[in-house]
Amino acid sequence: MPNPILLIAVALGTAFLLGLLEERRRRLAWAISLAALAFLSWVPATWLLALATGQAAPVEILTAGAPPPFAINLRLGLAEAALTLLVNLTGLLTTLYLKDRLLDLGRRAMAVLLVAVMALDGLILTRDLFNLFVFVELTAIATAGLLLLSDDARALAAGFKYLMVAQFISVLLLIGILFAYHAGGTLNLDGLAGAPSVLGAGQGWILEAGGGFAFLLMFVALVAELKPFPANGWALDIYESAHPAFAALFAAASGTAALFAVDKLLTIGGSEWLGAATAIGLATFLIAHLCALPQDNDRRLLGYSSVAQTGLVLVGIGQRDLLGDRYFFVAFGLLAAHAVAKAGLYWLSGLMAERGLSAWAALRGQPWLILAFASFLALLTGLPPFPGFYAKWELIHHLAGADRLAPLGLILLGTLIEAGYLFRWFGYVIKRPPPASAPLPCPIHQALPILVALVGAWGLGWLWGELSGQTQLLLTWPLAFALLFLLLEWLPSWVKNTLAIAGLLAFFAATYDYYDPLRLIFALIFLVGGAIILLAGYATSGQRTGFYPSALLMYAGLAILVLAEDSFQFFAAWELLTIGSYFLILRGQAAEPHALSYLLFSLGGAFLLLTGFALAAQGAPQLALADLGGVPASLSGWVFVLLAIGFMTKTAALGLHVWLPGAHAEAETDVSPMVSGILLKAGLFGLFLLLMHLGRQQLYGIELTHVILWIGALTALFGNLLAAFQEDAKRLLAWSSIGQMGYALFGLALMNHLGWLMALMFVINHYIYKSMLFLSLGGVAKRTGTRDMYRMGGLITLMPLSFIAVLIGIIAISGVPPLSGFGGRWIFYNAILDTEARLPLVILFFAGPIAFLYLFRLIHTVFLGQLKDEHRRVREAPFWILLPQMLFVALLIAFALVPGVALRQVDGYIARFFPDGGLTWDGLSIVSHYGYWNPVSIMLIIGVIFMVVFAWLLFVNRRAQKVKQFNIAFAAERPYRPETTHFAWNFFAPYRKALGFLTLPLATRFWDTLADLLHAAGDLGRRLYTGNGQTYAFHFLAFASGLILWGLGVRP
Amino acid sequence: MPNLTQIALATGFGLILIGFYGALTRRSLLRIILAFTLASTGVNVVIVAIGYMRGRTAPILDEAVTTTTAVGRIIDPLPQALVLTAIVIGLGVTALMLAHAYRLFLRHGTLDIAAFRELKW
Amino acid sequence: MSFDWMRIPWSLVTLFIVFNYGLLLNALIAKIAARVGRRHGIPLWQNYVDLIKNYGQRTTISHGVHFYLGPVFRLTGGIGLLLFVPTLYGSAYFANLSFAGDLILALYFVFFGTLGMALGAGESGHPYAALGVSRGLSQVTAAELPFALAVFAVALQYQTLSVTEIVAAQQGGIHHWTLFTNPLAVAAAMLSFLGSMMRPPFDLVLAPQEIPIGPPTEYHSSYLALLQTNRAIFPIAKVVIYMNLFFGGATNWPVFFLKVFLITMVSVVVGVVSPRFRVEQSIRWFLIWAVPIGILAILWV
Amino acid sequence: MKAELEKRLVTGPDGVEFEVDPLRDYYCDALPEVQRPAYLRIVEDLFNWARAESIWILGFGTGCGAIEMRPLMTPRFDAYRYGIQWRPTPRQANLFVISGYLSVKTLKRVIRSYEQMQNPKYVVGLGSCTLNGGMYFDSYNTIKRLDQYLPVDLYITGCMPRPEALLAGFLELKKLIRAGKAEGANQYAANFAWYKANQKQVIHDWDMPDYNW
Repeated sequence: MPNPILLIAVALGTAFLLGLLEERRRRLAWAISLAALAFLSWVPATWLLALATGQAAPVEILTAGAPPPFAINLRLGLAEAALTLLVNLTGLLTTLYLKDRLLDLGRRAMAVLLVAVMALDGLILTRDLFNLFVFVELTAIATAGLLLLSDDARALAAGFKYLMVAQFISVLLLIGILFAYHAGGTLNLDGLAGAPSVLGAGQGWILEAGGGFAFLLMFVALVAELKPFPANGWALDIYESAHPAFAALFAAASGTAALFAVDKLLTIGGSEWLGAATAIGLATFLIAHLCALPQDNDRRLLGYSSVAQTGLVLVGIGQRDLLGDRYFFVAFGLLAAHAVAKAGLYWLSGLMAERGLSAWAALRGQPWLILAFASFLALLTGLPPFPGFYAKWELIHHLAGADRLAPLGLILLGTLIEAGYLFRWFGYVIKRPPPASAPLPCPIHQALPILVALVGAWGLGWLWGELSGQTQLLLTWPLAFALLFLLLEWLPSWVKNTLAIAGLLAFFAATYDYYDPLRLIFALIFLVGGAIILLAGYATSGQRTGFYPSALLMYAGLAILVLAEDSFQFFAAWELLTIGSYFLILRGQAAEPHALSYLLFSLGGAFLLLTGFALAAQGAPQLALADLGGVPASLSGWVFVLLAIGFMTKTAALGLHVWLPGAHAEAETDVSPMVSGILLKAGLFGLFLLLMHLGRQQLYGIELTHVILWIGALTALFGNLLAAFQEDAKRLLAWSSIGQMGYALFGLALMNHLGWLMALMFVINHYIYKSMLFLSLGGVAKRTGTRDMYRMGGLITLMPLSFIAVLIGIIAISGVPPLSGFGGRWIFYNAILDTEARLPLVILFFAGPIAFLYLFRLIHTVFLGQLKDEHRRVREAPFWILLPQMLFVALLIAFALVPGVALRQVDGYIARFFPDGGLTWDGLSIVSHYGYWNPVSIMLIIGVIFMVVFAWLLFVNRRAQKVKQFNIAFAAERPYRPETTHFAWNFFAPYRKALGFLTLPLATRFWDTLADLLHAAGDLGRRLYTGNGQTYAFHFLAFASGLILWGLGVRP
Repeated sequence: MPNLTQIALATGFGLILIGFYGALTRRSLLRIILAFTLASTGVNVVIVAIGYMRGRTAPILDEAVTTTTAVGRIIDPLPQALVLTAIVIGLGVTALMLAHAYRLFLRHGTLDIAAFRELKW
Repeated sequence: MSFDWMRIPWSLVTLFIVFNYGLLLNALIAKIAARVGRRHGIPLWQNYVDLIKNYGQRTTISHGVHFYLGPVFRLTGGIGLLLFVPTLYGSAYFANLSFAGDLILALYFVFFGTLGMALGAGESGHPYAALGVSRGLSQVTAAELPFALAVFAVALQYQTLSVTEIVAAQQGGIHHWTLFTNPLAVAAAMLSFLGSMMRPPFDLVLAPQEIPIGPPTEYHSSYLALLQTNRAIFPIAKVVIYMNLFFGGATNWPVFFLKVFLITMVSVVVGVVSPRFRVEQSIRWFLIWAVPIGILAILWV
Repeated sequence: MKAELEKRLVTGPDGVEFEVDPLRDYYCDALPEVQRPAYLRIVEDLFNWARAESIWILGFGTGCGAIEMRPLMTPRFDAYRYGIQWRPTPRQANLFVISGYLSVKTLKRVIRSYEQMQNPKYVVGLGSCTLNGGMYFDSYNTIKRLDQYLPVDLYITGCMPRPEALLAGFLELKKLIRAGKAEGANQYAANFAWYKANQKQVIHDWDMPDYNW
């Protein structure tokens, strides 16, 4: 095993060796420094492997041969090995990235780079305070020097501001160290920490005269290195102006080293300083994210993000007493995620010509860069399967266990804001027009670091999966299958489509016997239903890059969701399907803002779920879903509320519904049915589990299921009402989905046997007819080129199959007898006879007939009425879009005839929770406690009567003269033009006069003002950094004196 | 009569405060750099003052102070060593600040710190 | 499945009786309305004549498949509604095909005919047809609400959804009728009844002067004949539901004819003397007057 | 020809460009055929009886006679007694009453409405203006003999006959219908070309298909 001192020696040696080379042998100098850095990375790698596998123990390196108090000792434990590996690897890749720049500047720049890396390694390894000070100063000098690498002239000013603050830090640190030495008798960290060291100095040094004050000074100085709020103006200027490669090194490497320095310091400080560290970390985390919202310069935005992430790691460090042995897993998880992501993003930024966020749209030239960009963003926001996700899961659970709810809430709020501006940026990259400049230059020496970062990200994801003790997400079948498609992007789309459908069906067949009847229905809809909708994928030609990985990511999430046993699997699946569906929706033409609002609502809901599960788990790493009911009464009310709101964001209950119309309407033709028909059911599945285990809950005396009852009823009313006033066909369907989900929510909240059966009936029905309608209208929109209903009309003759699909769909939705919609209504009526909550029923009865309004409007304005000139040559929708529709028609009719097939087992299953009030299935008729219903005979009778009357009309009216669209009785001699004769625009004008006041967009206004407030806060916050070096210095002193005053208050 | 250590500490801290005051109020870069050198000198004085013990001599082992008797006769050698490194580092940082100030003056033609405010918000 | 085939001929008999009774009833009501306007009014058999004339028309035109099927849906809706509800209580012959479904089936089957007709009218391409349908649907949403509340109140009161059981519970004297046991529900139902019978206060859908006759503008000869057949059956079928739910049902035909006539007269009496509401006025009227009574009916049970 | 009726080139949503000819694409250009009465004599008599007993007049008043037709539906004359009632759409109307002078411009609309009525349909001319032009015999813009342009079944004389005369006229029409002699529609279909020639001779801006279904 190589002696760890080589880390310092080789770096320094090479730095001086470069001096010997002539000036012109630059390429050789660069090669030597690369080799040195490679060796420097190899050393900690071998140590890390050995330490991790237990073959070696942490080693002390005694410089000058004497034990600590008389000489400086360096330590190489597991933490130090990992951190030095991270630092040296970043250094290596940065040097590789800076090839051109270094070859211009010559060997002196390389030497400074090597010294910087050596200083950071030293900072990590040293156990001696003054040595710490020396390495801090070395880092400062190296950083100021390396800033000049940048070709941005403003880097000079940034460097000077940095040096000013560095001087302040060095003064405070030096005095702190001296007084610590004066009080503690030794400069060695272990000695001061009271660890049984040679001198045996007790823990009491801090109580010595000046010891506490000394520690305080050191604490202030080292925390200032971590760019805390408000003293981080200088850091942001460095991030904005420095060369992106150096910014990567600065963010990843020096951030890491500084954090570990603070961590070492806190070991000797006692636990009351942890609270201070957490507070500073949280403040920095939140305010930096807020200030990042209004940013448009990519590097400054990344600067704010890295400042915030460092704050988050500081919070992790602050919670070390709480985390115990999981501390290293959490802290290093957050740190590694931040370091790899930030380095990768800065390297990407190096490729960009302009600094605007939408300039990154040039990434679209290289699909693998898009994957890298997305991975880094997911890494930062802590989405599965990356380390941040596991780390945050542990952190939140420990915080919830110790009842520290404020930091928990603030962390999640900050992460949500971060997800907001990062994925807004991702939306720009995918959707905004790329800048006019040349396509992205991506030479090998700049592509390699990004590739290594990407591989590192996924590697860390896999590693953290192993270490987490939870299920290793990357090895679960669905997710692995989805990621496989990342590699198959070069295949034509029909091959991938076949593969995807086969995969879904195979997974369903394989896991068939794991499902209980309830989960079987949801699995059927998620997997087999998904496969049917994927059939529509054959209609698109070409490669369709990006569609299949995101679609299968969503289906993977859904597949794991149904099979989840414990809260971790459930939550991981929830986030996977959120991300997958976000990428899917984002593919829509004008879907960017809507996809973002969808993601933010879903992630907000997901974080509520996370808090709910954490509270329920009470400190345990995860909670089996089965014993969700075992939560103590004091907590169960809050757990119910949190989980319920989380699930209701996914089913777009009233107030949380603003994302749905845009997201479902703007998505692509075959994405809308997936998102609307399948994804909404994930929320319902969650609610089923919640109500199944937690049942009726009280909070401050309010019956929570009663509240959901009201929410369901109101959602049904407003969903249907607003659907009637939409001009865009797909928005009408989206609003209709909100209404239908309101019905399902109502059914669930009835908390009786038939209520749940009704909800399930709605789940199945809604999937079938909503997917069918979205597909058919997508086909119509594809053929007619518009989604506005008043522009279409008279398409029944040209698109008969689409008409049939829509006709069957609206008959089913409206609940008119022959089809399965009536079954849902019949069970609904029987269910409400059992409950005592009567008032919400009035709203639901009112919502029922309103469904007719938008249904008739949909089919009349699109298929009936006057055919427009430009649509006279419109062809029928593509075959592959029609096939799923016809399948759904068959399914609907079959489900209408024999609902027993789907509902009988589930009826028995629900009997376990609500024994009385079930249905009895004798023969073909279904009998409930109140009434009976015989679907087959209804269909038969209606069919017979219809045939008889039809035959009678045929007999009486054989030779009807087929006429065309203007052969109508028209008082003004003849109709003017088809557009003026087609009654479609503002179809329910009188209805709007009567009930228009109900359609005021209150919820949308509320959420918009909230977003504007956040932006205003961000804009106000960032005004703090005026750019004047002296102001930054003043901020630092204000921060230092504030902390010192606080410190004096704390010391007993 | 305050003893020598207190005087030294007082002057050290005084110099540090003067340095900070100068750095915060003066607009010219050179004056700021000068203020910082004052502060670091102050720190060095404090370092040396910390190690001082009454009635003891400098920690130089020569024929007057042999290795055996050194323990009783010399003051605490550690701060003496540290101050050397501190001075060297102070020199390095000051040199770098001067280089930055010079390049800034070449580019902007002014030494007023308020002039370099392109990087803000 | 145990289905005694004798039900079909007997239900055809019911259909025949109700059809003729419907035609005569409509003519009688038209004559009453005329006499209110001091006119002599149409002869009682006039509906028959109009029917035969329309069936006898030699030429028809068609705007498309669904236009052709519009009246078929409408008439199927009318006949179906009649047959799904037992006309006479207690008689094995005239229980029609009520085995297939209960009150909910009848409630929702009303919309079957409306939907089919609306689509047919829509395909005619005539803007007035679509305008009429949009007005009709808007009005129906408000008009149906009190009726739904009343039905729910009755279902709660008798703890059943099967029509025969509801009627059975109301036998034995007039004081057992829902009219007296649950007056609020009956009040709400009768207000909603006014809205659904296409008579003046709420007949904006077929407003003759404004939009020729609303949805059936483009229908003529045999289509119109089908619609006229339906107009004879459909109102009676709806009245039968009201009768069974609120007025104790009928055990024999004379009682049936009397009760149906009296219930229909309620809407006639109101209709003859009142002007026509605009759609938003009728919606507000229902929501302000009829719905509170319905809500009270539910809460009161 | 009006702008909206001219042929025009239109590009469909998929970029395909094609020509739209309103007269051909918006209107059905089939010609009417003669409709044979029902096979059995008895059935035709029944239908004729029903047609006689239920005459639905098209709400289309031309000239000064229209004012005479309104009182028919009032209590004093009450045409409902005879099964006569107004129908707002030509589709459902059987009887077209030309109630007075018929300007050429109105003739164009009358022809459209008449052709939208279903076979069998009857035309009754009121007053002398429909017989021989009446007092507008030398007017430049009225037509002089109605039956050159439409098959007329019955004339009711009087320079505007009073409602009683109208009722008498309708009773007379009932007899004609019951006798089966009111086959104006078939007559129109039989010598359709002749009628159309007369009409086109008078109506100069003829921008509609030959037979308006």
